[in-house]
Amino acid sequence: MEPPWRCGVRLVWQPLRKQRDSRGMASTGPSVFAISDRPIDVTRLRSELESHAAGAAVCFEGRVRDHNDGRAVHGLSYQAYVELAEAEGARIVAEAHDRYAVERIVCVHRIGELALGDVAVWAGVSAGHRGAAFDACRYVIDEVKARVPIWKREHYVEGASEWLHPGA
Amino acid sequence: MEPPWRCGVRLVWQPLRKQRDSRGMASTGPSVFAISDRPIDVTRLRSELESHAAGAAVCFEGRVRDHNDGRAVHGLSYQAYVELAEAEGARIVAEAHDRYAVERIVCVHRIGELALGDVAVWAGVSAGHRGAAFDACRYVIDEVKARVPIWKREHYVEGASEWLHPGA
Amino acid sequence: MNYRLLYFASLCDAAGCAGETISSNAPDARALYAELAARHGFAFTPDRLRVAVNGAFTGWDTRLADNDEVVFLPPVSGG
Amino acid sequence: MNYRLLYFASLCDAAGCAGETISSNAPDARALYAELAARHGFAFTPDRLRVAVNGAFTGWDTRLADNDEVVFLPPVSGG
Repeated sequence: MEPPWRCGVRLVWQPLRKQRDSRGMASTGPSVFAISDRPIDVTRLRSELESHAAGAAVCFEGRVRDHNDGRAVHGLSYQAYVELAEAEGARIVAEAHDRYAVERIVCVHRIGELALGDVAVWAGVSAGHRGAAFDACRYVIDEVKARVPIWKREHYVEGASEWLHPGA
Repeated sequence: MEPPWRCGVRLVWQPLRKQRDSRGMASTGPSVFAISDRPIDVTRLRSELESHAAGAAVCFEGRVRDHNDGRAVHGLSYQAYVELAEAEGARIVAEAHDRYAVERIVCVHRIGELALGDVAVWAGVSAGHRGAAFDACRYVIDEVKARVPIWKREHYVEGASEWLHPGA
Repeated sequence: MNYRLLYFASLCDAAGCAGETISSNAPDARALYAELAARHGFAFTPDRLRVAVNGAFTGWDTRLADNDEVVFLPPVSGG
Repeated sequence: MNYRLLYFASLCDAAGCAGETISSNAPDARALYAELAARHGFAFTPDRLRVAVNGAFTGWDTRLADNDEVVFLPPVSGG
Protein backbone atom coordinates (compact mmCIF):
# COMPACT_ATOMS: atom_id res chain seq x y z
CA MET A 1 0.00 0.00 0.00
CA GLU A 2 1.39 3.35 -1.03
CA PRO A 3 -0.91 6.19 -0.03
CA PRO A 4 -0.42 9.49 -1.81
CA TRP A 5 2.07 11.33 0.42
CA ARG A 6 0.72 14.75 -0.56
CA CYS A 7 -0.34 16.81 2.38
CA GLY A 8 -2.93 19.49 1.97
CA VAL A 9 -6.56 20.29 1.92
CA ARG A 10 -7.10 19.15 -1.64
CA LEU A 11 -6.18 15.58 -0.80
CA VAL A 12 -9.02 13.10 -0.76
CA TRP A 13 -7.69 9.66 -0.18
CA GLN A 14 -10.11 6.91 -1.17
CA PRO A 15 -8.56 3.52 -0.45
CA LEU A 16 -11.74 1.44 -0.45
CA ARG A 17 -14.31 3.31 -2.52
CA LYS A 18 -17.62 1.49 -2.37
CA GLN A 19 -19.67 0.19 -5.22
CA ARG A 20 -21.83 2.95 -6.57
CA ASP A 21 -24.95 3.28 -8.62
CA SER A 22 -25.13 4.94 -12.04
CA ARG A 23 -25.34 8.39 -10.45
CA GLY A 24 -22.10 7.85 -8.56
CA MET A 25 -23.93 7.67 -5.25
CA ALA A 26 -23.67 5.20 -2.41
CA SER A 27 -27.20 3.87 -2.23
CA THR A 28 -29.48 3.13 0.75
CA GLY A 29 -32.62 1.82 -0.89
CA PRO A 30 -34.47 4.79 -2.39
CA SER A 31 -32.22 7.19 -0.50
CA VAL A 32 -28.65 8.25 -1.00
CA PHE A 33 -25.75 9.92 0.73
CA ALA A 34 -22.68 10.98 -1.22
CA ILE A 35 -19.47 12.94 -0.96
CA SER A 36 -18.86 14.94 -4.13
CA ASP A 37 -15.73 16.67 -5.35
CA ARG A 38 -17.75 18.43 -8.05
CA PRO A 39 -20.31 21.24 -7.71
CA ILE A 40 -23.64 20.13 -6.30
CA ASP A 41 -26.43 20.22 -8.89
CA VAL A 42 -29.35 21.24 -6.72
CA THR A 43 -31.95 20.99 -9.48
CA ARG A 44 -30.97 17.42 -10.29
CA LEU A 45 -30.94 16.37 -6.64
CA ARG A 46 -34.37 17.89 -6.05
CA SER A 47 -35.74 15.87 -8.95
CA GLU A 48 -34.54 12.70 -7.21
CA LEU A 49 -37.10 13.36 -4.47
CA GLU A 50 -40.14 13.34 -6.70
CA SER A 51 -42.82 10.77 -6.07
CA HIS A 52 -46.58 10.92 -6.61
CA ALA A 53 -47.03 9.61 -3.08
CA ALA A 54 -45.01 12.47 -1.63
CA GLY A 55 -47.04 15.59 -0.89
CA ALA A 56 -44.20 17.37 0.88
CA ALA A 57 -40.54 17.96 0.24
CA VAL A 58 -38.11 19.88 2.44
CA CYS A 59 -34.65 20.80 1.23
CA PHE A 60 -31.72 22.25 3.11
CA GLU A 61 -28.82 24.04 1.43
CA GLY A 62 -25.67 25.04 3.26
CA ARG A 63 -23.66 27.65 1.38
CA VAL A 64 -20.32 29.35 1.90
CA ARG A 65 -20.92 32.57 3.82
CA ASP A 66 -18.81 35.72 3.60
CA HIS A 67 -18.13 35.74 7.34
CA ASN A 68 -17.84 33.46 10.37
CA ASP A 69 -17.24 34.35 14.00
CA GLY A 70 -16.70 37.97 13.00
CA ARG A 71 -13.98 37.23 10.43
CA ALA A 72 -14.41 37.96 6.72
CA VAL A 73 -14.17 34.73 4.70
CA HIS A 74 -13.41 34.46 0.99
CA GLY A 75 -13.60 30.70 0.60
CA LEU A 76 -13.55 27.28 2.23
CA SER A 77 -11.88 23.95 1.74
CA TYR A 78 -13.53 20.72 2.83
CA GLN A 79 -11.65 17.49 3.36
CA ALA A 80 -13.29 14.14 4.07
CA TYR A 81 -12.30 10.66 5.07
CA VAL A 82 -14.45 9.64 2.13
CA GLU A 83 -14.94 5.94 2.83
CA LEU A 84 -16.03 6.45 6.42
CA ALA A 85 -17.94 9.65 5.63
CA GLU A 86 -20.10 7.81 3.11
CA ALA A 87 -20.68 4.89 5.48
CA GLU A 88 -21.66 7.20 8.33
CA GLY A 89 -23.82 9.33 6.04
CA ALA A 90 -25.64 6.22 4.83
CA ARG A 91 -26.25 5.23 8.47
CA ILE A 92 -27.74 8.66 9.20
CA VAL A 93 -30.05 8.43 6.20
CA ALA A 94 -31.14 4.94 7.29
CA GLU A 95 -31.81 6.20 10.83
CA ALA A 96 -33.97 9.01 9.44
CA HIS A 97 -35.96 6.44 7.45
CA ASP A 98 -36.52 4.44 10.63
CA ARG A 99 -37.60 7.46 12.68
CA TYR A 100 -39.81 9.36 10.26
CA ALA A 101 -42.47 8.44 7.69
CA VAL A 102 -40.56 9.60 4.64
CA GLU A 103 -40.36 8.58 1.00
CA ARG A 104 -36.88 9.56 -0.14
CA ILE A 105 -33.79 11.17 1.33
CA VAL A 106 -30.89 12.60 -0.64
CA CYS A 107 -27.85 14.21 0.97
CA VAL A 108 -24.64 15.27 -0.74
CA HIS A 109 -21.66 16.98 0.88
CA ARG A 110 -19.11 18.77 -1.23
CA ILE A 111 -15.33 18.50 -0.73
CA GLY A 112 -12.46 20.49 -2.23
CA GLU A 113 -12.19 24.24 -2.75
CA LEU A 114 -15.38 26.29 -2.51
CA ALA A 115 -16.00 29.97 -3.24
CA LEU A 116 -18.53 32.31 -1.64
CA GLY A 117 -22.07 31.20 -2.40
CA ASP A 118 -21.13 27.66 -3.42
CA VAL A 119 -23.31 24.89 -2.01
CA ALA A 120 -21.35 22.95 0.62
CA VAL A 121 -24.08 20.52 1.62
CA TRP A 122 -27.56 19.73 0.37
CA ALA A 123 -30.16 17.54 2.05
CA GLY A 124 -33.65 16.86 0.72
CA VAL A 125 -36.48 14.73 2.07
CA SER A 126 -39.84 13.88 0.52
CA ALA A 127 -42.73 12.55 2.57
CA GLY A 128 -46.49 12.18 2.60
CA HIS A 129 -46.80 15.00 5.14
CA ARG A 130 -44.76 18.06 5.91
CA GLY A 131 -44.02 17.33 9.56
CA ALA A 132 -42.02 14.21 8.76
CA ALA A 133 -40.24 15.95 5.89
CA PHE A 134 -39.14 18.87 8.11
CA ASP A 135 -38.12 16.63 11.00
CA ALA A 136 -36.17 14.15 8.88
CA CYS A 137 -34.37 16.88 6.94
CA ARG A 138 -33.35 18.58 10.17
CA TYR A 139 -32.24 15.25 11.64
CA VAL A 140 -30.08 14.45 8.63
CA ILE A 141 -28.28 17.79 8.51
CA ASP A 142 -27.80 17.95 12.29
CA GLU A 143 -26.33 14.43 12.41
CA VAL A 144 -24.18 14.96 9.32
CA LYS A 145 -22.64 18.03 10.92
CA ALA A 146 -22.06 16.22 14.21
CA ARG A 147 -20.87 12.82 13.04
CA VAL A 148 -19.60 12.63 9.47
CA PRO A 149 -15.79 12.89 9.15
CA ILE A 150 -15.57 16.06 7.09
CA TRP A 151 -13.45 19.06 8.01
CA LYS A 152 -13.70 22.67 6.96
CA ARG A 153 -10.78 25.06 6.48
CA GLU A 154 -11.72 28.72 6.33
CA HIS A 155 -9.73 31.11 4.17
CA TYR A 156 -9.87 34.60 5.62
CA VAL A 157 -9.83 37.83 3.68
CA GLU A 158 -6.86 39.04 5.74
CA GLY A 159 -4.81 36.10 4.50
CA ALA A 160 -4.73 33.35 7.13
CA SER A 161 -6.65 30.09 7.03
CA GLU A 162 -7.46 27.50 9.64
CA TRP A 163 -9.14 24.17 10.20
CA LEU A 164 -12.26 24.29 12.30
CA HIS A 165 -12.48 21.76 15.12
CA PRO A 166 -15.58 22.69 17.12
CA GLY A 167 -15.53 22.22 20.86
CA ALA A 168 -11.91 23.27 21.32
CA MET B 1 -69.96 46.91 -9.29
CA GLU B 2 -70.60 43.88 -11.43
CA PRO B 3 -68.60 40.90 -10.25
CA PRO B 4 -68.19 38.05 -12.70
CA TRP B 5 -71.20 35.86 -12.03
CA ARG B 6 -69.40 32.70 -13.03
CA CYS B 7 -69.43 30.11 -10.32
CA GLY B 8 -66.80 27.45 -10.18
CA VAL B 9 -63.37 26.57 -9.03
CA ARG B 10 -61.57 28.39 -11.84
CA LEU B 11 -62.91 31.73 -10.74
CA VAL B 12 -60.45 34.09 -9.14
CA TRP B 13 -62.04 37.38 -8.47
CA GLN B 14 -59.56 40.19 -7.93
CA PRO B 15 -61.40 43.43 -7.25
CA LEU B 16 -58.54 45.35 -5.67
CA ARG B 17 -55.32 43.77 -6.88
CA LYS B 18 -52.40 45.41 -5.13
CA GLN B 19 -49.48 47.15 -6.68
CA ARG B 20 -46.86 44.60 -7.58
CA ASP B 21 -43.18 44.57 -8.29
CA SER B 22 -41.62 43.56 -11.61
CA ARG B 23 -41.87 39.87 -10.70
CA GLY B 24 -45.60 40.15 -10.12
CA MET B 25 -45.18 39.68 -6.39
CA ALA B 26 -46.60 41.56 -3.48
CA SER B 27 -43.48 42.72 -1.71
CA THR B 28 -42.57 42.81 2.00
CA GLY B 29 -39.10 44.33 2.00
CA PRO B 30 -36.68 41.64 0.84
CA SER B 31 -39.38 39.00 1.22
CA VAL B 32 -42.44 38.18 -0.81
CA PHE B 33 -45.71 36.32 -0.70
CA ALA B 34 -47.74 35.78 -3.84
CA ILE B 35 -50.72 33.93 -5.22
CA SER B 36 -49.98 32.60 -8.70
CA ASP B 37 -52.32 31.24 -11.35
CA ARG B 38 -49.34 29.95 -13.34
CA PRO B 39 -47.00 27.03 -12.58
CA ILE B 40 -44.52 27.73 -9.79
CA ASP B 41 -40.95 28.04 -11.06
CA VAL B 42 -39.05 26.50 -8.16
CA THR B 43 -35.60 27.18 -9.59
CA ARG B 44 -36.32 30.88 -10.03
CA LEU B 45 -37.81 31.21 -6.56
CA ARG B 46 -34.83 29.46 -4.99
CA SER B 47 -32.51 31.94 -6.70
CA GLU B 48 -34.41 34.78 -4.98
CA LEU B 49 -33.08 33.52 -1.65
CA GLU B 50 -29.42 33.83 -2.48
CA SER B 51 -27.29 36.14 -0.39
CA HIS B 52 -23.62 35.93 0.54
CA ALA B 53 -24.60 36.55 4.15
CA ALA B 54 -26.92 33.54 4.16
CA GLY B 55 -25.23 30.26 5.02
CA ALA B 56 -28.45 28.30 5.18
CA ALA B 57 -31.56 27.97 3.07
CA VAL B 58 -34.57 25.76 3.74
CA CYS B 59 -37.26 25.21 1.14
CA PHE B 60 -40.64 23.56 1.43
CA GLU B 61 -42.58 22.24 -1.54
CA GLY B 62 -46.15 21.03 -1.32
CA ARG B 63 -47.17 18.90 -4.28
CA VAL B 64 -50.39 17.26 -5.43
CA ARG B 65 -50.45 13.71 -4.07
CA ASP B 66 -52.17 10.73 -5.68
CA HIS B 67 -54.26 10.03 -2.59
CA ASN B 68 -55.79 11.69 0.47
CA ASP B 69 -57.71 10.14 3.35
CA GLY B 70 -57.68 6.79 1.55
CA ARG B 71 -59.23 8.12 -1.70
CA ALA B 72 -57.35 8.12 -5.02
CA VAL B 73 -56.93 11.66 -6.31
CA HIS B 74 -56.19 12.67 -9.90
CA GLY B 75 -56.02 16.42 -9.47
CA LEU B 76 -56.83 19.46 -7.36
CA SER B 77 -58.32 22.89 -7.81
CA TYR B 78 -57.35 25.80 -5.59
CA GLN B 79 -59.41 28.91 -5.20
CA ALA B 80 -58.31 32.02 -3.31
CA TYR B 81 -59.75 35.29 -2.12
CA VAL B 82 -56.69 36.78 -3.75
CA GLU B 83 -56.67 40.25 -2.23
CA LEU B 84 -57.02 39.03 1.34
CA ALA B 85 -54.80 35.97 0.76
CA GLU B 86 -51.93 38.16 -0.33
CA ALA B 87 -52.42 40.56 2.58
CA GLU B 88 -52.53 37.70 5.09
CA GLY B 89 -49.55 35.97 3.46
CA ALA B 90 -47.55 39.19 3.65
CA ARG B 91 -48.42 39.46 7.36
CA ILE B 92 -47.20 35.90 7.96
CA VAL B 93 -43.93 36.61 6.19
CA ALA B 94 -43.48 39.78 8.25
CA GLU B 95 -44.18 37.85 11.46
CA ALA B 96 -41.54 35.27 10.52
CA HIS B 97 -39.04 38.10 9.97
CA ASP B 98 -39.83 39.43 13.44
CA ARG B 99 -39.51 36.05 15.15
CA TYR B 100 -36.46 34.55 13.46
CA ALA B 101 -33.05 35.84 12.35
CA VAL B 102 -33.59 35.34 8.63
CA GLU B 103 -32.40 37.05 5.45
CA ARG B 104 -35.13 36.43 2.89
CA ILE B 105 -38.47 34.69 2.72
CA VAL B 106 -40.33 33.78 -0.45
CA CYS B 107 -43.68 32.00 -0.48
CA VAL B 108 -45.95 31.41 -3.47
CA HIS B 109 -49.26 29.54 -3.48
CA ARG B 110 -50.72 28.27 -6.72
CA ILE B 111 -54.40 28.58 -7.67
CA GLY B 112 -56.38 27.02 -10.52
CA GLU B 113 -56.29 23.45 -11.80
CA LEU B 114 -53.37 21.27 -10.73
CA ALA B 115 -52.36 17.78 -11.86
CA LEU B 116 -50.55 15.08 -9.88
CA GLY B 117 -47.03 16.17 -8.99
CA ASP B 118 -47.65 19.89 -9.59
CA VAL B 119 -46.29 22.27 -6.96
CA ALA B 120 -49.20 23.75 -4.97
CA VAL B 121 -47.16 25.83 -2.55
CA TRP B 122 -43.51 26.72 -2.19
CA ALA B 123 -41.84 28.45 0.76
CA GLY B 124 -38.14 29.22 1.04
CA VAL B 125 -36.13 30.96 3.74
CA SER B 126 -32.48 31.95 3.82
CA ALA B 127 -30.66 32.76 7.04
CA GLY B 128 -27.24 32.97 8.60
CA HIS B 129 -27.81 29.72 10.48
CA ARG B 130 -29.87 26.65 9.80
CA GLY B 131 -31.99 26.71 12.96
CA ALA B 132 -33.65 29.99 12.05
CA ALA B 133 -34.12 28.89 8.43
CA PHE B 134 -35.87 25.66 9.45
CA ASP B 135 -38.02 27.33 12.09
CA ALA B 136 -39.08 30.25 9.90
CA CYS B 137 -39.90 28.00 6.92
CA ARG B 138 -42.01 25.76 9.14
CA TYR B 139 -43.73 28.79 10.65
CA VAL B 140 -44.59 30.23 7.25
CA ILE B 141 -46.07 27.05 5.82
CA ASP B 142 -47.98 26.18 9.01
CA GLU B 143 -49.50 29.66 9.21
CA VAL B 144 -50.28 29.82 5.49
CA LYS B 145 -52.19 26.57 5.75
CA ALA B 146 -54.06 27.74 8.83
CA ARG B 147 -54.85 31.35 7.98
CA VAL B 148 -54.64 32.25 4.30
CA PRO B 149 -58.02 32.20 2.48
CA ILE B 150 -57.29 29.47 -0.05
CA TRP B 151 -59.48 26.44 -0.62
CA LYS B 152 -58.71 23.08 -2.17
CA ARG B 153 -61.12 20.95 -4.16
CA GLU B 154 -60.03 17.35 -4.63
CA HIS B 155 -60.94 15.48 -7.80
CA TYR B 156 -61.24 11.78 -7.11
CA VAL B 157 -60.40 8.98 -9.50
CA GLU B 158 -63.89 7.51 -9.02
CA GLY B 159 -65.40 10.72 -10.36
CA ALA B 160 -66.61 12.90 -7.51
CA SER B 161 -64.94 16.04 -6.24
CA GLU B 162 -65.31 18.06 -3.07
CA TRP B 163 -64.12 21.16 -1.29
CA LEU B 164 -62.03 20.52 1.80
CA HIS B 165 -63.01 22.45 4.90
CA PRO B 166 -60.90 21.06 7.73
CA GLY B 167 -62.43 20.81 11.16
CA ALA B 168 -65.93 19.85 9.94
CA MET C 1 -78.32 49.26 2.04
CA ASN C 2 -76.51 47.43 -0.73
CA TYR C 3 -73.87 44.87 0.16
CA ARG C 4 -71.52 43.16 -2.28
CA LEU C 5 -71.06 39.51 -1.39
CA LEU C 6 -68.33 37.14 -2.60
CA TYR C 7 -68.67 33.40 -2.11
CA PHE C 8 -65.82 30.91 -2.05
CA ALA C 9 -65.51 27.13 -2.14
CA SER C 10 -68.58 25.29 -0.81
CA LEU C 11 -70.40 28.55 -0.08
CA CYS C 12 -70.04 29.37 -3.78
CA ASP C 13 -71.51 25.98 -4.66
CA ALA C 14 -74.41 26.46 -2.22
CA ALA C 15 -75.17 30.00 -3.39
CA GLY C 16 -74.92 28.97 -7.03
CA CYS C 17 -72.88 32.05 -7.80
CA ALA C 18 -69.47 33.55 -7.07
CA GLY C 19 -70.94 36.80 -5.82
CA GLU C 20 -74.01 38.99 -5.73
CA THR C 21 -75.10 42.46 -4.74
CA ILE C 22 -78.04 42.43 -2.36
CA SER C 23 -80.23 44.98 -0.68
CA SER C 24 -80.59 44.31 3.04
CA ASN C 25 -81.38 46.01 6.32
CA ALA C 26 -78.91 43.79 8.25
CA PRO C 27 -76.82 46.18 10.38
CA ASP C 28 -73.86 43.85 10.92
CA ALA C 29 -72.19 40.74 9.50
CA ARG C 30 -73.96 38.45 11.98
CA ALA C 31 -77.41 39.53 10.85
CA LEU C 32 -76.39 39.51 7.20
CA TYR C 33 -75.07 35.95 7.44
CA ALA C 34 -78.28 34.76 9.11
CA GLU C 35 -80.26 36.26 6.22
CA LEU C 36 -78.01 34.70 3.55
CA ALA C 37 -77.81 31.32 5.29
CA ALA C 38 -81.59 31.15 5.25
CA ARG C 39 -81.77 32.18 1.59
CA HIS C 40 -79.00 29.87 0.26
CA GLY C 41 -79.11 27.03 2.77
CA PHE C 42 -75.55 27.61 4.05
CA ALA C 43 -74.73 24.81 6.49
CA PHE C 44 -71.88 26.50 8.38
CA THR C 45 -72.61 27.95 11.78
CA PRO C 46 -70.90 31.33 12.31
CA ASP C 47 -68.31 29.87 14.70
CA ARG C 48 -66.79 27.96 11.76
CA LEU C 49 -66.52 31.03 9.52
CA ARG C 50 -64.44 34.18 9.49
CA VAL C 51 -65.69 37.52 8.20
CA ALA C 52 -63.89 39.97 5.94
CA VAL C 53 -65.20 43.41 5.05
CA ASN C 54 -63.60 45.40 2.22
CA GLY C 55 -60.67 43.01 2.04
CA ALA C 56 -59.75 42.85 5.74
CA PHE C 57 -60.68 40.42 8.50
CA THR C 58 -63.14 41.84 10.97
CA GLY C 59 -65.55 40.77 13.72
CA TRP C 60 -69.14 39.59 13.41
CA ASP C 61 -70.50 42.67 15.15
CA THR C 62 -68.81 45.33 13.05
CA ARG C 63 -71.46 47.66 11.63
CA LEU C 64 -71.72 47.49 7.85
CA ALA C 65 -71.90 50.49 5.53
CA ASP C 66 -73.58 50.90 2.18
CA ASN C 67 -71.69 49.22 -0.68
CA ASP C 68 -69.38 47.22 1.65
CA GLU C 69 -67.77 44.11 0.20
CA VAL C 70 -68.58 41.34 2.66
CA VAL C 71 -67.10 37.84 2.56
CA PHE C 72 -67.85 34.88 4.83
CA LEU C 73 -64.81 32.62 4.74
CA PRO C 74 -65.27 28.88 5.26
CA PRO C 75 -62.42 26.89 6.86
CA VAL C 76 -59.37 27.18 4.62
CA SER C 77 -57.50 24.30 3.03
CA GLY C 78 -54.48 25.73 1.24
CA GLY C 79 -51.12 24.02 1.13
CA MET D 1 3.69 -4.61 13.32
CA ASN D 2 3.04 -2.21 10.46
CA TYR D 3 0.18 0.25 10.74
CA ARG D 4 -1.11 2.47 7.96
CA LEU D 5 -2.01 5.90 9.29
CA LEU D 6 -4.13 8.57 7.60
CA TYR D 7 -4.16 12.15 8.89
CA PHE D 8 -6.89 14.69 8.31
CA ALA D 9 -7.29 18.42 8.84
CA SER D 10 -5.06 19.85 11.58
CA LEU D 11 -3.54 16.43 12.30
CA CYS D 12 -2.42 16.34 8.68
CA ASP D 13 -0.84 19.78 9.09
CA ALA D 14 0.89 18.72 12.33
CA ALA D 15 2.19 15.43 10.91
CA GLY D 16 3.31 17.17 7.73
CA CYS D 17 1.86 14.36 5.65
CA ALA D 18 -1.49 12.89 4.69
CA GLY D 19 -0.53 9.40 5.76
CA GLU D 20 2.37 7.12 6.59
CA THR D 21 3.11 3.49 7.24
CA ILE D 22 4.90 2.96 10.53
CA SER D 23 6.35 0.03 12.41
CA SER D 24 5.20 -0.02 16.04
CA ASN D 25 4.72 -2.34 18.98
CA ALA D 26 1.63 -0.43 20.19
CA PRO D 27 -1.03 -3.10 20.85
CA ASP D 28 -4.05 -0.80 20.62
CA ALA D 29 -5.16 2.58 19.31
CA ARG D 30 -4.56 4.30 22.65
CA ALA D 31 -0.90 3.29 22.76
CA LEU D 32 -0.43 4.05 19.09
CA TYR D 33 -1.88 7.57 19.47
CA ALA D 34 0.42 8.28 22.45
CA GLU D 35 3.40 7.29 20.31
CA LEU D 36 2.30 9.41 17.34
CA ALA D 37 1.31 12.40 19.46
CA ALA D 38 4.81 12.44 20.91
CA ARG D 39 6.42 12.10 17.50
CA HIS D 40 4.31 14.72 15.66
CA GLY D 41 3.33 17.02 18.54
CA PHE D 42 -0.42 16.37 18.20
CA ALA D 43 -2.24 18.68 20.62
CA PHE D 44 -5.53 16.79 20.90
CA THR D 45 -6.13 14.68 23.99
CA PRO D 46 -7.77 11.33 23.17
CA ASP D 47 -11.15 12.42 24.59
CA ARG D 48 -11.47 14.91 21.72
CA LEU D 49 -10.72 12.33 19.00
CA ARG D 50 -12.52 9.34 17.58
CA VAL D 51 -10.74 6.26 16.25
CA ALA D 52 -11.43 4.36 13.05
CA VAL D 53 -9.75 1.09 12.07
CA ASN D 54 -10.07 -0.25 8.53
CA GLY D 55 -12.78 2.26 7.70
CA ALA D 56 -15.07 1.74 10.71
CA PHE D 57 -15.37 3.57 14.03
CA THR D 58 -14.00 1.60 16.94
CA GLY D 59 -12.89 2.02 20.55
CA TRP D 60 -9.51 3.10 21.89
CA ASP D 61 -8.82 -0.32 23.39
CA THR D 62 -9.49 -2.45 20.32
CA ARG D 63 -6.41 -4.58 19.61
CA LEU D 64 -4.69 -3.71 16.36
CA ALA D 65 -3.51 -6.23 13.75
CA ASP D 66 -0.66 -6.05 11.30
CA ASN D 67 -1.35 -3.79 8.32
CA ASP D 68 -4.45 -2.18 9.91
CA GLU D 69 -5.50 1.22 8.56
CA VAL D 70 -5.79 3.45 11.63
CA VAL D 71 -7.24 6.96 11.65
CA PHE D 72 -7.53 9.40 14.54
CA LEU D 73 -10.38 11.75 13.73
CA PRO D 74 -10.31 15.30 15.08
CA PRO D 75 -13.62 17.08 15.81
CA VAL D 76 -15.55 17.33 12.56
CA SER D 77 -16.77 20.55 10.94
CA GLY D 78 -18.79 19.58 7.91
CA GLY D 79 -21.91 21.41 6.80
